[in-house]
Amino acid sequence: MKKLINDPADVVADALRGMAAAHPRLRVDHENRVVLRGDAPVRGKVGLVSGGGSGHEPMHGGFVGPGMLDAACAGEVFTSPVPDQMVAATQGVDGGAGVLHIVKNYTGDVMNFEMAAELVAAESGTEVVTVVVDDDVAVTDSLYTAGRRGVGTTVLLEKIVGAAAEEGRPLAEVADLARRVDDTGRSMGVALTSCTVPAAGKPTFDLPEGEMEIGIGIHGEPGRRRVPLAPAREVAQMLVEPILADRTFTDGVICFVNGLGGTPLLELYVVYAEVAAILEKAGIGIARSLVGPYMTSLEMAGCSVTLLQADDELLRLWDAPVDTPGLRWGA
Amino acid sequence: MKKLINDPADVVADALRGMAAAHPRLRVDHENRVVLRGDAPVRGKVGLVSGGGSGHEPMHGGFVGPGMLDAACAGEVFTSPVPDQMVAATQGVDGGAGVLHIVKNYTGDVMNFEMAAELVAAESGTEVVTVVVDDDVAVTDSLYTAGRRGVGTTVLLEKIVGAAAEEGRPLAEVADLARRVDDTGRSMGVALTSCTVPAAGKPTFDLPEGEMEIGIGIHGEPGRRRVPLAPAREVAQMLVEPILADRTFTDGVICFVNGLGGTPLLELYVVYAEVAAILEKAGIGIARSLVGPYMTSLEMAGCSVTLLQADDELLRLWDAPVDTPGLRWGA
Amino acid sequence: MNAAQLTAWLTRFAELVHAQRDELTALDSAIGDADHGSNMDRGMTEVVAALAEAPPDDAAALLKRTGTTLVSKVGGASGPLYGTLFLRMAGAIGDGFAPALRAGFEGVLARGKAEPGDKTMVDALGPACDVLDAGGSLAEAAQAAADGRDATVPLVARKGRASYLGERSAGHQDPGATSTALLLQAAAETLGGVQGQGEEATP
Amino acid sequence: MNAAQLTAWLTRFAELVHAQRDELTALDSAIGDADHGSNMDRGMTEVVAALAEAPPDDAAALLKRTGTTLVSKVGGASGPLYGTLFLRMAGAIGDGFAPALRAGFEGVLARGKAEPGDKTMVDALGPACDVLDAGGSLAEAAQAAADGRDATVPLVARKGRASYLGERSAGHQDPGATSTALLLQAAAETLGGVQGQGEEATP
Ligand SMILES: Nc1ncnc2c1ncn2[C@@H]1O[C@H](COP(=O)(O)OP(=O)(O)O)[C@@H](O)[C@H]1O
Ligand SMILES: Nc1ncnc2c1ncn2[C@@H]1O[C@H](COP(=O)(O)OP(=O)(O)O)[C@@H](O)[C@H]1O
Ligand SMILES: [Mg+2]
Ligand SMILES: [Mg+2]
Ligand SMILES: [Mg+2]
Ligand SMILES: [Mg+2]
Repeated sequence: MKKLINDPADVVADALRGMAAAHPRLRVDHENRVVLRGDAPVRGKVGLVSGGGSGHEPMHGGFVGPGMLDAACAGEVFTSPVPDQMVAATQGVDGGAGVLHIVKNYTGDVMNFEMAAELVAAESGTEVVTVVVDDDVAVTDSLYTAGRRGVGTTVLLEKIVGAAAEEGRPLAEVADLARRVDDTGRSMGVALTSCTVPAAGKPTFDLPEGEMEIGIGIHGEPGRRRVPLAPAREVAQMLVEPILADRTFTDGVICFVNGLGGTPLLELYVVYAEVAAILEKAGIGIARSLVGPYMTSLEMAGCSVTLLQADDELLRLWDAPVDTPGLRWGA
Repeated sequence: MKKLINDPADVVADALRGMAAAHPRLRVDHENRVVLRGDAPVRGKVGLVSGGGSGHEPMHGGFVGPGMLDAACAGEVFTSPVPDQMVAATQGVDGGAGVLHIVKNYTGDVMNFEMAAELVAAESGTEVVTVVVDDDVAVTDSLYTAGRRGVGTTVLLEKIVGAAAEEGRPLAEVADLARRVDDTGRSMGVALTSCTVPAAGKPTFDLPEGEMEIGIGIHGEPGRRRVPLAPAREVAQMLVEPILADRTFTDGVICFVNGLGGTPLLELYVVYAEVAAILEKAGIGIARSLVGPYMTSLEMAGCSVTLLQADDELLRLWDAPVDTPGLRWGA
Repeated sequence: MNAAQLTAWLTRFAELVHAQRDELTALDSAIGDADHGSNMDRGMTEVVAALAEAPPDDAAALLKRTGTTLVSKVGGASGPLYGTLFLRMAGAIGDGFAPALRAGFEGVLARGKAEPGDKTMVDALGPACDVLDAGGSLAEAAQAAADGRDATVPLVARKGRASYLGERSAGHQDPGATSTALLLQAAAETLGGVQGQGEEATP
Repeated sequence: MNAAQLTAWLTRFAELVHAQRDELTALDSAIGDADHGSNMDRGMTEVVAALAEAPPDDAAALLKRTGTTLVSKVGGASGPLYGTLFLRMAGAIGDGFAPALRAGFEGVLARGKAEPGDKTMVDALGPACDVLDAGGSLAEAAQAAADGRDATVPLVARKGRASYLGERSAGHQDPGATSTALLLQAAAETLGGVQGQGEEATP
């Protein structure tokens, strides 16, 4: 294992020290491992809290700031944070207008956020609404399973819903919007290599030269199937096709090509070119785009494609100012 | 070799198609492989042109836009662009106030930009001034060698000088500022793994488990020495110490921890924390920071540290709005 | 069932988890995210430390402390699930070990919404509870948990992270069922003389 | 020296470069950035194509076309250096091959500012020019280039990318000197009968 860390047990705490030092406008609660807006709680604004296992940076801590999240809880690498963290985050951002929990649909995340919401309900008057993101078309959606994973749509959702909260909209509206964004977003990923969880010390899985995993998640969990490595053109097809088969997209989408960590931006642009070509052929115009490593899986090589059906309102909120370490414009 | 590409011979052209599709406010001259501001040439503004081998994205194409570069030339992977590209870029951004060539100090880059400047001088009345960036303390600086490589300072320089050009300052002033920034910036890098040039098809060098290369460049060229892998705390020391030995830094630096491509942001923050601790102990306050993969070496794992001695003017220019795919704020 | 006995049980469980940390993580690598070993080891190390720091003097307080420690130190799926298991046991330990374990099991079912056969820790815990309820010994319960663990191998996961693999999850042993089998093994080793029906052990 | 002879030379050089592309890149991997093989191969493939598309009918035009093609297709250090070599040769080919190569060599020195012993292509090109100037044959010049190439192995690089390695560059053969040795080998093979002194070959 080759990593720029001190002790695997300290990697999250050490990284949070780095975030605190690099971003003085954030406030880091080191004890609870929560990254907060420096000015939290913002009076009268719905507080947006997310979080999850570490190893996906810049998500979520890098998306804390005006126009996006109010707080993010950092779990151990690939391990959901614990309820105490979520309670601290919720209390830290409660400006009197309630708090939205944005939860990616993983059993651990869902249960821990659930327990946190129970604790908050028992201890304080803060109103909490939870929205679960489940946009990964690689996973069969079924009543009898844990359902789909939350992946790329989470980034777009946090940005869009963050803008709505910043406008001062009430909790119910903000939560409805979040559900609508989740509803209209779909993602699919591919891995070319595994990643190595620091505490595990070796690659989570073995992916021989010449093979790739289609339908990969963001925790190094194996994908749906293993296929021979293919040119970017075909890989793009393998990612976009199931997305288009799952939902009807019309003109005006947000197209997000996300790097999983180990794939150079150069290659992400190659993939983006192919995705754009496929969409053009399908008559689906791209209204906005995002290309880069925003939701990573440590140093995994690979990428994911997310399409989100936008409309004028979503685009307006997408374009609104955002000021976070990971995503910044208009501010 | 595991890459999301089509044909190794097409990787640069394909990525430029992706950039063009993803960033409609840029203009891509596919024939010459030049990325330009959509509104270039800007009347009366000094044009800023840079470029270099591909494989370092977002540098340089991702730094084209208001407040930073006017154009960037993309060479083959790790190969300097050719003079024709630089001539096309220079002509494309000449708004009547002259053009600054920002060249990283590599023999190939220097010679090709030199020939381009000769061609421009022979063919048109455009005034061209060239500034060479050479900030890598890993390399012994000597009259009898090619001198130091241009690395991390380039990113900071393009931002700062871009802001000055945007203010409408004359070419001579802009060039002086660029030289001053180069003068005050120092960098040092480390690699944990090699990268693989697509056309070569295999890793440039072999770096066994448990070893790292200190003083690495950004083209996969081997570093100055190979040492056993060490905790981030010691790695930070190995990078910062030679920087501080090379130049006296006082309070108020821009501290840039750059990812070489394959190192997760999580780890870059771990390194940043250690760098910040070293600087604090040395009494050198950090005025601004930048953490992320801005000048990469394909999928190489590793990082570099750049310190730049700032003053009020440099900080004001650093804080000025910038609107590029790779670096954006205030716009 | 007194606090000292439960402490011995949990200490032994912590030892087993620590010793098999890499195996648990390896199982989780195959069909999950390679953290079950470190999750459980981190959690049980904290539990042992918490119990040592201020030893609770009754069984219920001890189990509650164990549950809250796991909930607040582990995260992931195993934190809330094992945490709930012990928190619910705390409320029922007065009735004896078997009823407490049954209550804990029901807590796990309520929290995780898994059913038997979903390839989770439920598949090891459920059979163990059944054996104890039927008057079986802890050794028999541990055997039932181990059998349940082994029976997860051919199953297709329907809950937890392994469920994303669909058919590909078949052929691998569930990490959570594996750690639960260790929990029962620890019980058999440390509470061996104890009958499941709420009677105290005769030393 | 006529255009057909030079075309044969350059075509043979392109063949040799193509055949040894991977070896050139491997040498550049050791002390550089792993692109010398692809740079030279890309450039010479373009040269051969350009000459085939519209064959220049005099030697100077042909060399000029070769130089401009390399300058505008290769990039890196080798593009301007080999480009300059041929551009300068174009101006002196009227005086014969040896003076032309000498002029090209001086262009390389002026462009790259390397000196003999800096571990660059200069170390292969210089000795070859010296042999030709002294009336030696192309075969002897090719041998001198090959010896110069071999002599780069122990040197510490002082120019080009390998110079960043300092002492560590010693023990590796310079890629540019290696491609230059191929250039002279191609000359010996295709212009073999041609004397260096500006006389035409007697067929
Ligand atoms: N819904 C559930 N109900 C019961 N057990 C579950 C459920 N989801 C997961 N598990 C158990 O948790 C184990 C995984 O734990 P762990 O790896 O620590 O958490 P995570 O899956 O969050 O990484 C699985 O092997 C399974 O036995
Ligand atoms: N200043 C110089 N003068 C002469 N030859 C040089 C100089 N710099 C580099 N070279 C030659 O160029 C070769 C490298 O070429 P190449 O790999 O194609 O370019 P780059 O170094 O830009 O990647 C070196 O092996 C050396 O022979
Ligand atoms: Mg986990
Ligand atoms: Mg090169
Ligand atoms: Mg797990
Ligand atoms: Mg090279």
